[in-house]
Amino acid sequence: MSITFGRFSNQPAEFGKFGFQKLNWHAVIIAPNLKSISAIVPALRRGVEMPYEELNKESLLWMYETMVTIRRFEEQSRREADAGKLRGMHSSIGQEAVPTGICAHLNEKDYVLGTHRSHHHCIAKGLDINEMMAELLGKSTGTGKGKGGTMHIADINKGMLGANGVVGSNIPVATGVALTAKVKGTDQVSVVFFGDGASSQGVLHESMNLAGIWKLPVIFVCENNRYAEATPFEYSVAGGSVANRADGYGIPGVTIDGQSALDVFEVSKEAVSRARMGEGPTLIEAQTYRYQGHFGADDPLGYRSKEEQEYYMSRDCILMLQKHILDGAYANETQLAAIDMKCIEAVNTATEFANNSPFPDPKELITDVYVTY
Amino acid sequence: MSITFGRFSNQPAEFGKFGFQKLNWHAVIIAPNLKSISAIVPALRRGVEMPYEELNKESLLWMYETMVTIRRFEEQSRREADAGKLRGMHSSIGQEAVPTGICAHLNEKDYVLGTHRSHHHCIAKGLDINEMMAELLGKSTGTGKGKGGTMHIADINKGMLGANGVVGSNIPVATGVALTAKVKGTDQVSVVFFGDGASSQGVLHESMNLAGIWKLPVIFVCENNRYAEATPFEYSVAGGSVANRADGYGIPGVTIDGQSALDVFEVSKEAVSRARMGEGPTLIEAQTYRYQGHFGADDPLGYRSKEEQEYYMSRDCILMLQKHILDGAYANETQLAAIDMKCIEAVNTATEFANNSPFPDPKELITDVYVTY
Amino acid sequence: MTQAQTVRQISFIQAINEALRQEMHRDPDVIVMGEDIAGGGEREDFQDAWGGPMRLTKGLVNDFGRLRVRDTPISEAGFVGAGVGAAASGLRPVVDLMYVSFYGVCADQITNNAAKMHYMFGGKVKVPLTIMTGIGAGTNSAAQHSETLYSIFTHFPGLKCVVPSNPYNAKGLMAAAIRDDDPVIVFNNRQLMGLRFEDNVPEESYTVEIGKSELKTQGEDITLLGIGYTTRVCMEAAALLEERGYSVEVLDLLSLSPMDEDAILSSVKKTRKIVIVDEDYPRCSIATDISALVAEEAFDYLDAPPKRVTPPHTQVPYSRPLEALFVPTKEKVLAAALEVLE
Amino acid sequence: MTQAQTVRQISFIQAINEALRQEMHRDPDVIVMGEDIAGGGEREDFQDAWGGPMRLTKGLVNDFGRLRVRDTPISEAGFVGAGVGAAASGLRPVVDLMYVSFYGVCADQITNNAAKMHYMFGGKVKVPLTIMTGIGAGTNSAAQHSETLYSIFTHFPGLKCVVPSNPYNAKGLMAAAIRDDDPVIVFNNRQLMGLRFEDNVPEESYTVEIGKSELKTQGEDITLLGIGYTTRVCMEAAALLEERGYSVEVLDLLSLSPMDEDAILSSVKKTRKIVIVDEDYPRCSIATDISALVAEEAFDYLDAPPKRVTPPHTQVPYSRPLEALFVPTKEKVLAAALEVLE
Ligand SMILES: Cc1ncc(C[n+]2csc(CCOP(=O)(O)OP(=O)(O)O)c2C)c(N)n1
Ligand SMILES: Cc1ncc(C[n+]2csc(CCOP(=O)(O)OP(=O)(O)O)c2C)c(N)n1
Ligand SMILES: [Mg+2]
Ligand SMILES: [Mg+2]
Repeated sequence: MSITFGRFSNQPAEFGKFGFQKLNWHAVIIAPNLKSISAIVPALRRGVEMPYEELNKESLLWMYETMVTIRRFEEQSRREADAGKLRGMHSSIGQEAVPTGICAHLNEKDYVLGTHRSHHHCIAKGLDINEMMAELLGKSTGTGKGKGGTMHIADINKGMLGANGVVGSNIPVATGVALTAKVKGTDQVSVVFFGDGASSQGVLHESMNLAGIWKLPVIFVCENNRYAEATPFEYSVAGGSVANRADGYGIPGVTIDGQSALDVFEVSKEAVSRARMGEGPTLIEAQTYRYQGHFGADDPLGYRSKEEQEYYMSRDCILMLQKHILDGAYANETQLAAIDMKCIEAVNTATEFANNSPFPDPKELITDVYVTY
Repeated sequence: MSITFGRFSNQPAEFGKFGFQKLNWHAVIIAPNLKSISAIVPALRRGVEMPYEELNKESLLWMYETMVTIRRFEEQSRREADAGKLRGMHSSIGQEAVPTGICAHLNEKDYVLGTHRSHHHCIAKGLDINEMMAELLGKSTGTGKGKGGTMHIADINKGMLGANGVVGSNIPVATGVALTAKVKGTDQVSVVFFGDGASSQGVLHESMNLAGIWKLPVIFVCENNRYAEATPFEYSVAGGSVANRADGYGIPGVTIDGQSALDVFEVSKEAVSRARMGEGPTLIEAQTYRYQGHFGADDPLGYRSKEEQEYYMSRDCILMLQKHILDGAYANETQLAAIDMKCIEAVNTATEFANNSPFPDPKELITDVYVTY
Repeated sequence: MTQAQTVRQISFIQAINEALRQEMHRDPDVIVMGEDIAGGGEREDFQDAWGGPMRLTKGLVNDFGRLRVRDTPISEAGFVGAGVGAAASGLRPVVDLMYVSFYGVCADQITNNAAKMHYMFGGKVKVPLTIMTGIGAGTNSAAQHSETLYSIFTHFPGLKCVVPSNPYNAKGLMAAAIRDDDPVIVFNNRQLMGLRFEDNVPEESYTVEIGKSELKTQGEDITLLGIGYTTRVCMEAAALLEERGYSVEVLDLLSLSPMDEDAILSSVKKTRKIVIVDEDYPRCSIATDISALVAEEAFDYLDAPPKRVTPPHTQVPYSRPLEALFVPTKEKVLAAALEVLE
Repeated sequence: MTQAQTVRQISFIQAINEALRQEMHRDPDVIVMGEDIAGGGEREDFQDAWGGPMRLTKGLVNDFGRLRVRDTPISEAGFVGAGVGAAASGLRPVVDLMYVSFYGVCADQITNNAAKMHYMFGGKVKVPLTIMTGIGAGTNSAAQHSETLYSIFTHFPGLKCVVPSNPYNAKGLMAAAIRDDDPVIVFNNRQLMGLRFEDNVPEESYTVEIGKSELKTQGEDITLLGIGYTTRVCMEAAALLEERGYSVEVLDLLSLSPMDEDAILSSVKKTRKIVIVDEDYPRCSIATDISALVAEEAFDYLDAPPKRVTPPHTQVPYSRPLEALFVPTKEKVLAAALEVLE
């Protein structure tokens, strides 16, 4: 049995209306086989160094800035796509809280691996948005010299081991990254993001099994945004829960409100800490929502109702975090507005940088195929 | 949560000693999501026609004869292999009860799909042992004209859609066979056998998910014989139970004593009936044991103890069934001896048939590659 | 021929859609499955939400229902494998493998099961499975969504491989694939998908024979061999060559396995020169296959060595200027042809 | 050279085992994983129960422990993928893919990830992964356990493919593969596994350069090109040809990607005739690749068309008399060579 967590989630009573199971507020059900998930117990640090540990001003503002940067970056990348400068851009707008809450606990030596929809993972992991935007436009100054593009952004120096265009394909790769940490005896953590659709790929099962028997420091994060292209997860996921499947592998599975950056922060703190301490993998299913179409140009109203969309957008992760910050007086509106402005400027700079950068030299077509050949 | 079943199992108290979880006797724990598995309720027929329905004289003797035929066939095929007439023969000795108890409920229109270790599946499904032995020897009179061999025996007329040498590979194929039944609206059932090792393949997960959302009439039967080659299942199966994994897909999972033909018979009656009635898939984990090495020539004592072997062999499925038959006076020793003799003769006939059959004509090398080309 | 005889022009997508619909009408055993081929799962208010990622299956679910037009989860091994099993037990499934690169998660089902069951089981089991898949670069989709890869399937005995080049043969080959008793993979180039061609596409059902190529133009000086999209490129290059006074024969291969060896050889024996234009990777490919065939079987007829125009041995780049250098173009074909001719 | 200089003869299996052991000693980042490569899971009393399905890894777990010598569950996509991830993050994993046909369940990890990460990420990530896998028919193992398939991996840019033919180069190529910064697949023919050869195999560690072929014999009349097991077949056929008075050059290809094109071309330019002997399926294969190379690049030197000896376009049969017809033999090579020579 997996657990369901939602300390900060301000879900209204009708949360279950559109299919997601109702989360339990302010309570964690500890499953029998979960010896150490106990995210609500604050005394849990066990000496592990993490960039952000507590939900204090510093961490809240870092998350806020990160999420706003993602939002602004994605708005801009959509504009670039609409202007015909790239194709098939999978927008992460709406899902900002998930990687942000998790990456708050990761340092540059930790790894993140992503999917076709990974701009938010990259920004949360600290990648340079100038290089990212340049990559989107296929420029030589991009993270991958323009060779990878929107679906293949990576920066190994920042611990981002790549977005991946094949659904589910990065899950075992992330497991192998965790194996490196184990063999080398470091306390590095490997986090892999994947969608509700990806949960149907066999490699998830194979990787949970492998990570389970080898107790690897990997965190499997399912961003359940309710749809895989035009297919709702209620149709494609037998049994109705991705997190539940962890139980078959003897590993903890948690369902969280992915719109609450705070909940994501708390639960992933625990998962990251478990991983660092050598206690093995965790599966987190974060319930979230993508605002735009699957690849941008498509209209999602073909497969989901306006009412549903409005409902989810009413629980926007940035607005929720903003409210928490203001309510708790961690910052005032002027300060938040300054952050907003900073993010916009950063994205503007990135856009200018990318547009002004040159395309790769033709000879780049055949370089980087091999290290040596 | 999966259920554990063992009405007839005469396991001694130390059954858990070698790693298998202890089975519950004479009791079924009905899991919350199992609406219809209730194998101990005898009133369950719901008008479905099955070859054998009750544990009466007829069904018991059919099972006995089937199991003895398998045993004798396998002893002979080992001799043929030792004589150098074939290589890499995976013996099913010790595991006779599993396919026998299940196939008791199947007719020729139902399908069975197997693995590299499938002689017992084929015999239980009613294949001609002359043709099977000929196939082992690569003769033109074999089930596959000698082209498939020991790992690829099939007879579509008998509903055996093939053994398969790639571990796990037949699981989705069987799911597709069940799809045919669904689309055509027949009451056919598809049964796929696979090992504990195969449970780690992603296709099991994909197929359980698919069968779960489509409610397909497929039965996933894991013959957990404790080893995949030289790797014990306690090492390879995270969480320690294959059956438990069913729960993540919202389908029933049952663990049974695979040495008890009676338990297999009762539980699979229910699973087959569920499938026929359109109630969807079931996962059965049958705990069993292979007596010989993985492919025959290898010595299993490299990876398992003599004590363990002796323990499992002391619970031989044929001896257990024999005892039940004699205790219940369904037949006497003379009658069983007559069956034994009949089986030996049939195997002798098959051996002679196979050895006297011709090898395929050289032109067969390039026929049957396509239907037309 | 009068003005009244209008040509029925439909797009490549419509052509495939029409073939699917007609075959489903014709034979109740034909089913279609794949990711989002209807979309919306089974929710009443969202029937035919997508009509397939490439719109190939648009409208089918309305006509034939969810039993025969099945959205699948993202588990290619699972549902391609299910297609194999369904085919072996009495259906004629059409399975959509969105992009050919995804073969990687289901190759076992295609090459170990679909391709081998008939042989291993002594000819007693048939696998009338059709797989349709999208191929080709040129759409800014990078290394994992732009491959061609038909060469590796042609490598395997037991599989048939066809590559339509226009709406007419797309429709006819799809119908033929579905009716065929062997597993057939239909490779549809994504750059062709939206296009309309001049060809007349009859409304009624028809098949194009698997294993036959089509002579697009007859000529004396050189053979240009195209496959799918590159047939277009060959036609464009032929126009440029004819401007220069050469008489060009363009052969559209259409089927890779079985392959119309006779047509290739007789064209080459006539023109004595060949340029093979292919978008798949260059090593161990259909282009080397044809080059070897020509060299071995028409050696004495050749005035010049066979020549291949293919991408270099590199992954498909994302950046558009680089990607444009990857795909064969009419300029490259022209240059290669001139080299052979001169 | 004195009698005292004894030749160290070890089997192919021992040679690979030695390379693995030496590389693990040399570099703590080298790990080995696969099914039953130690066996016995992690149970104390059953250390090194199996030493690998082919005994390639015998004894390693005792020397290096379970952290670096890892039994895996049967989930090739999972553990080959883990190999990719481990390689990209600082280890040099050697992954055992028992039989090449099982590529089908993990092809995605090999061709979409291992092969492409370096390129897609702009050269900033390296994947020093070694995959070793068993190939070849002739062991009565039927269609799913007897394939060769190196052609389809050679097709993919980003992968390196090597095929040892004797214990000496098996050891040296394995060591080279492990030290290489790109993903390398080592294809070991199962018919060679148990054999000892006359070659001296030095005890100390050495590498055989990836991308280089070896000239086994020099000759003037014809080139026989072999790959792995078929190099043996070529040597046998060469002996038969020499009996008939021909001077034969046997080239052992060793690497398919990169391929030693120069050596092939210079040999052919000298002998003006070539027979390519390959056990992989005939279509879109390394044999067509070489045939095309020779035809295109040495056209003017050839006295006869290049000739291929390969199996027919069929699956591998189980029945021994049929299987014997599948694999190239010295008789078939002889016949082909005589056809070319006469
Ligand atoms: C193996 C594979 N199958 C299919 C696709 C096509 N595809 C790209 S994204 C996508 C949907 C993924 O859904 P999900 O995992 O929920 O992620 P989301 O798009 O919602 O972020 C599909 C089917 C693919 N890229 N890879
Ligand atoms: C995909 C794949 N990987 C590996 C193998 C090699 N292999 C053959 S049988 C076997 C063990 C299978 O174990 P299990 O599933 O428990 O079946 P059992 O042999 O015990 O009947 C392995 C690893 C294979 N045939 N296919
Ligand atoms: Mg999704
Ligand atoms: Mg087993």
